[in-house]
Amino acid sequence: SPSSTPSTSSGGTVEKQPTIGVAIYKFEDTFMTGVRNAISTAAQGKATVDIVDSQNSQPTQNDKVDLFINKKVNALAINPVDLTAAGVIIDKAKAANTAVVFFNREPLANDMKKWDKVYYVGAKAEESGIMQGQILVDYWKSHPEMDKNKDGTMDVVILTGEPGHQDAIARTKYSVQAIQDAGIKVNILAQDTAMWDRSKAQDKMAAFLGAQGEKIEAVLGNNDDMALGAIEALKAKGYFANNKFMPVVGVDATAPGVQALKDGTLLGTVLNDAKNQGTATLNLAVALAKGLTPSKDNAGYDITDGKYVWVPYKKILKANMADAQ
Amino acid sequence: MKTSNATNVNRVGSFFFQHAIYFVLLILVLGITAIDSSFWSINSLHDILLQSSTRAIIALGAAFVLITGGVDLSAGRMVGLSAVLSASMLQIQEYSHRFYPGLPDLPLWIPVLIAIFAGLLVGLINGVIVSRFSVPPFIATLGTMVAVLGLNSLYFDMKPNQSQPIGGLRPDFTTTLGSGYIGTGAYSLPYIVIIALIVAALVWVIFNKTILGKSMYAIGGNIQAAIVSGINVKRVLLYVYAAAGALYGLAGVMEAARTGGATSSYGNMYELDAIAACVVGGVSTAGGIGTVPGVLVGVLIFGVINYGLTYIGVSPYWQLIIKGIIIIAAVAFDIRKYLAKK
Amino acid sequence: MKTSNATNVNRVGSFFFQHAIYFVLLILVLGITAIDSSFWSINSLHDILLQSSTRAIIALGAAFVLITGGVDLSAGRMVGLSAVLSASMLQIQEYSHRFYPGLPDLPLWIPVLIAIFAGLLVGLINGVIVSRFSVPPFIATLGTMVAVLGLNSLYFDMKPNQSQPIGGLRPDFTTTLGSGYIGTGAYSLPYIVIIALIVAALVWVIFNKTILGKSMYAIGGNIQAAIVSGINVKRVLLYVYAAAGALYGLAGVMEAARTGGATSSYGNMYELDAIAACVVGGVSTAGGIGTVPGVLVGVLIFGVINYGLTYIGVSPYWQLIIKGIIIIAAVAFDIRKYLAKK
Amino acid sequence: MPENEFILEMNNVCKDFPGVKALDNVTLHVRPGTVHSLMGENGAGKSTLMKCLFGIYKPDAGEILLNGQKIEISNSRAALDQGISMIHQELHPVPRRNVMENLWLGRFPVKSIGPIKLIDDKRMYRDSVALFEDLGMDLDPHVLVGSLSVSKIQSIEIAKAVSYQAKVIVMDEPTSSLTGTEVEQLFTIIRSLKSRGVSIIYISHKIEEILEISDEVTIMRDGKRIGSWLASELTTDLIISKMVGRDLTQRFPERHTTLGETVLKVEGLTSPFPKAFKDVSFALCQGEILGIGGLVGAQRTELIEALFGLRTVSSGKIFIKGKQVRIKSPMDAIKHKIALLTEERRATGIFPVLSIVENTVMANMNRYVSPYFLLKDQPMQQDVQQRVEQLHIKTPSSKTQIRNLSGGNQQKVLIARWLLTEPEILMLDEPTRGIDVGAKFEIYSIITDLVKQGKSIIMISSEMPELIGMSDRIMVMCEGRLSGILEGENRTEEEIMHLATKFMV
Ligand SMILES: Nc1ncnc2c1ncn2[C@@H]1O[C@H](COP(=O)(O)OP(=O)(O)OP(=O)(O)O)[C@@H](O)[C@H]1O
Ligand SMILES: Nc1ncnc2c1ncn2[C@@H]1O[C@H](COP(=O)(O)OP(=O)(O)OP(=O)(O)O)[C@@H](O)[C@H]1O
Ligand SMILES: OC[C@H]1O[C@@H](O)[C@H](O)[C@@H](O)[C@H]1O
Ligand SMILES: [Mg+2]
Ligand SMILES: [Mg+2]
Repeated sequence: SPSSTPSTSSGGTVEKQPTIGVAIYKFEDTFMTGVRNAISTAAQGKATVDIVDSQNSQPTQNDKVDLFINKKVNALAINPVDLTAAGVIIDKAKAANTAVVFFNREPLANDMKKWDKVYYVGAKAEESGIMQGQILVDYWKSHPEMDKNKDGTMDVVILTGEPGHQDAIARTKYSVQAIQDAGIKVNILAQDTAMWDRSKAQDKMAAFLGAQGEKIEAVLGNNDDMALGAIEALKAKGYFANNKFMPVVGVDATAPGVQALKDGTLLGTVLNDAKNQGTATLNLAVALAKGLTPSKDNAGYDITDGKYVWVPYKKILKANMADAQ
Repeated sequence: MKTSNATNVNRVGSFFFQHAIYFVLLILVLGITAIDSSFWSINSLHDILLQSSTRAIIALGAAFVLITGGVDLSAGRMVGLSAVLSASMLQIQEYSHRFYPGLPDLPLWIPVLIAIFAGLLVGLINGVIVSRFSVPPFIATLGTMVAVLGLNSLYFDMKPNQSQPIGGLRPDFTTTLGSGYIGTGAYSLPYIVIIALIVAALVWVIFNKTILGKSMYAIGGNIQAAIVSGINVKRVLLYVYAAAGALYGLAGVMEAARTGGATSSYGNMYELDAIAACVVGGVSTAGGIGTVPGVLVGVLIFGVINYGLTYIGVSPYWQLIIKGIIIIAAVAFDIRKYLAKK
Repeated sequence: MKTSNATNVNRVGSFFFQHAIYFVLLILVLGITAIDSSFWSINSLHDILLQSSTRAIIALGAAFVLITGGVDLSAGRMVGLSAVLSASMLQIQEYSHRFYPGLPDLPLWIPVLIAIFAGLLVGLINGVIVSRFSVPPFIATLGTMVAVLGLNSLYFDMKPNQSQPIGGLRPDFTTTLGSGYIGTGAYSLPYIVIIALIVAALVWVIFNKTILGKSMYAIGGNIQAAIVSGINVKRVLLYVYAAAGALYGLAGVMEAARTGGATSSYGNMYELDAIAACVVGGVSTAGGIGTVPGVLVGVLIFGVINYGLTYIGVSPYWQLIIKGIIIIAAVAFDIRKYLAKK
Repeated sequence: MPENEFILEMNNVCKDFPGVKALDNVTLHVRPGTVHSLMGENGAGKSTLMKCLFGIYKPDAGEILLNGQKIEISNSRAALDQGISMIHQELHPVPRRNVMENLWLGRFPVKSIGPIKLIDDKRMYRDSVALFEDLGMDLDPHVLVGSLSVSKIQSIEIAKAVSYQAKVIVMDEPTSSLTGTEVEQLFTIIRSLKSRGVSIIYISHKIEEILEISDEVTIMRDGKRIGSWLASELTTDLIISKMVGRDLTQRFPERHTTLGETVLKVEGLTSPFPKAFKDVSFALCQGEILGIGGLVGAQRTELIEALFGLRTVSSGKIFIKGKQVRIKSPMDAIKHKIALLTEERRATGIFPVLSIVENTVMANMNRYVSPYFLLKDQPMQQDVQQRVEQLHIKTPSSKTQIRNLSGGNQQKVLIARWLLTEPEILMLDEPTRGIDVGAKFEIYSIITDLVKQGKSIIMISSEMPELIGMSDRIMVMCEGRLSGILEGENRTEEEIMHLATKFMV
């Protein structure tokens, strides 16, 4: 899009609240809703936020970015649908001289280097997978009966998110790797996508149970919804009653997930810290909108390598359930 | 001699084409069993029936509309709406993130009826748009599909819930409409299968033994002739879309109960599965043709595909490809019986 | 006096109904401008045109099929397929995660043509299924929709890519078919708008000035008439689905260029948008009716809704509700002109 | 090449449909430059035979020779290419396209721009105008076909079939919806085609027409060929007895009218549309048959559709048995015991994919509702079976889809539908169009029986002998207005024609 003149008019004498254009990759996403709510909360009294839904479509997100630029927002906060698309968005932002904070999905390093007014706030996707794996490793070590067939190999089934989704890929890969890294062999009995969806996960798990039956020793869900669907299918086959247990792990620490921890059905989950991701994103964007260079002082978070704010994941078990609320 | 032989061959062929979908189902089951013989078990049957129950109810709703020559794209989103509605009113008191923090325990049937009623209401709106404003069903229901998602999202996003998945559902709810069953072990029959069977029986009666049913087939067969025959086309369409809506509503409630939770994205794209099941089961997208047993077999075919392919461990991508091919092949076979003999 | 007045009123009314969608478009633009006057600008027009270009191409593809009385659900997944195909062959050499690590820089047109050809091929398959096996278009294209996603996912999941989004696209590609334009500033015309206009002109010629086009309308209007008039219905349908496929293929390439990347989920659900735009633009889902200008206006209406509602800051959930209502209302108005006066 | 005795020979053609032997060893030999008529009752297999010739059906057995050469006709294109064209019994217009596009469908004229072939609109227009002029038809090539009357659409089909320059033209009931003058026009066309050596296969139920235009006649019954005769050897009675298999002594059943009180009174009925009916007043007595005559376009159909609640009226009153009623929909009309057999069987009559049973009970389901709101199948089947027998509906079973019946039998099912509602006032719009003589007599008998039972009939017909033979009074319309009511002795064809053109300028 051809450059419009940089917005100088709003500077002036009166301190006007800056406008931040925020694009979420998909409103229906539970976790991103948490981030979105955190952004709105953090913006109170500081900035006007214009939050839009990219409907899980990168082209749509690009359209929204064009619109923000046309509306002359003071900074952009973008949760990319595809991390590779960041390059084009940075080009657009640069042409309009509007700073951009990416969050939740990390653009490639090359793209981040394209311009100095580009920042990133997020968690390291692989971390969540690693933590899921570690939860199972700990349980394996403290509960030898988990190795039902005593072959020293963990026989797992995995319910993956949408095919091609970065979180799904990272979680699948790194959870298995973390278990192996702890010296435990992993045998994947079955793996299938349940599209992040609770009801699909329930159906898939029923089929896994039909085919694998007692061979299954653990269930890895790429998120809590699917872990909970698996738990329902397990319940139908008599699990979680009469001392019949199955270790199931998820990610997100959603409210129903935490309830399941409390009930003793979900073994563990990983908290993706929505509140801090949202707040950090907004703070950085506000600083940039005011023409400042973000720092611990004006944004409240440590900046790594001059461009990154890392918000850590957290393992959640029944014991530290309260941390997730 | 020769003629009689030829006729026999013909008769076998004709019998085959008349019952093509049953053969498709049989071949699928046998094929999967050939790959993994453990598939052939009461347990698999049980699981498949269980997974097909809500789908059958949605497909029967879709069949109502298809038989009148319409199509209903809003089905999935209505399922989502009623799942969220019922779940939001049926949480245990101890749950930390209740949708309505102060709400006392309601009698089970109240939220269930509200949710079904919501489906019925949206269905009625569809019916009004189609029958009073003459908007083609594809567009009318595309519009409500989009609008219902918006509405449901607004509701789901209300404070204090703010789009968090609704969990902590009451055990009486999840049992009655979800995991409960009568009988024991392999010989148990889940409540939701029973519900689906009752619904199917009722729908069969409506389709075959009521004026409403006959009128539906008439409208789908030739709407002008239906008008001339004194059929109250507008009212029939209203009833049809409302009935379909109520069925989606019921299915949504059952999905919430079965999975023990709900989000606004529940039911997404179920309409396509439902329509596919109907058409595979011999319902014509042009209207006027379709039977309840056909729809049920259509649903079962998809049940077997989904369960069976996962059972034998086909990769998800290949599952998609195989599913696509089976949809087409099943209908290509089945359609033979309608093709005007040339 | 009185009669002549009445006739005038009638004439105004009839003119209004004949051009209802243009008024819908106008009212939308004026309404949004009334709420935020800054919307009324060359920049907004520019953005809306830009955003409508690929959609227009997809909608024109959908129109081919709709006019013959069919429907094409596979459009979106074909867009995804060709986006991934073209992107996978058009990465810069320095990119760290190349899809084909060793691949030299190909002339731009080779991957572009391969991607368009892939769309054409899938379209041909649709055409064969519909015309040779008499599978209803809804089911035929539902099948390919599912299967194409499976295929695309398999390709996208190949080593070393393993379902990583494809990025690092060559600047010549992203410029020519993406961000490039002629002219300067507000008076620039992006290449993709020009491409869309050329495509629209070509499609207009096909629809109105070729045997293929006229035959399409005849098939959609009364297939029996087409058959007894000696039209090769099967061949026409083959061409139609293939042409539609090629257009989706082109649109997929443009989406990749425009966003500078691609994943297998590109294009998801675009078919519904495209069909909605067509129908809002006066194309009949029953076949036989539809014009290129109508389709373009339909696309623009959605362009204005999507852009305008976001522009004036309507919340996404309310946007869904409003969008649903506008879809229905626009068609309810437009349909008046066809309703037989009795 | 020596001229063959027969331009077309169809030998031993057989065709089975599920449950029906539609063609059983049928042979048809047509001489060049002649009109060869095909006659037979409804369902005799005439259309099926022609569809085999035109590549719509594939015969199960038999051969087709054109000019002595055996030919294969796998589809309509092949038939057209071999020089065979056809006017179909069921019209096949593309309503949303204009006249000339319908006319040249499948063979549009093109002009080449380099390698690209574009349609030559100008030539298409010129050719259309020339063709219509040649055939003496008054049609605008640019008008949408959907806005035309059935008779105009029929004319287009005729023009189209003629324009293929075919050697054999099949005409399957071409006159069923033409006016008298249009029929004369068609005959002129046929004669000139003959003189150019073209052969016509002509199907009609109108015996006068057959005798007037044919050189030879082949008669079929129950899928079999009964025989072929020179037209000059045949008489009406002979044809009827060959067709029906027995003698039919009268064309119209005997009856003695006893008129009762007035059941229907219409006062000043006017349509809101300027070209439609205006200020129509008439009365109908119990036990009366009121014929409505007029030219096509006289708004007769519109008038009775308005009485049936299918069209709006802007002013006027309707009284039934002295009480004013409002009829806003067919439901209201049926409640007042009015029935309407519509003119266009396919568009507004049959439910093609539904069974004969369903088609028959559709207007009258209330009658079969049990106390539990469920429909009772048994009485439904029985009633339908009874009607099937009473009306001699030719079908393998009452569960057959109606679309598989011949045109005439479909019409009988529709009559059965309305009889089942036990109407007091039965309105029939061209009730015998496309009906064979035998069945016509049956329908006339049904009508006479009904009036005997004290019912009243309104009958639109374009066949003047039928109007005169059946009606007690004949009401004639012209351009939407009532131009006169004929009673007693002055009911002559001349008088009807006179009134039918009364307001024309
Ligand atoms: N497609 C079909 N499927 C099954 N039966 C058919 C089909 N077409 C025709 N028939 C049957 O074949 C027989 C002959 O029908 P056909 O239409 O040739 O009669 P016809 O002599 O043209 O009668 P009409 O004068 O009423 O037009 C009828 O019994 C009819 O029911
Ligand atoms: N002036 C006209 N020009 C063209 N079409 C007309 C005209 N008047 C009526 N029509 C159309 O012609 C058709 C036949 O008209 P209408 O039904 O009134 O004639 P009718 O007297 O009932 O003739 P029929 O003997 O065919 O029943 C209708 O569809 C009507 O819309
Ligand atoms: O894209 C949707 C997914 O996004 C993930 O980040 C999240 O953990 C999942 O629960 C699911 O919401
Ligand atoms: Mg016939
Ligand atoms: Mg008429």
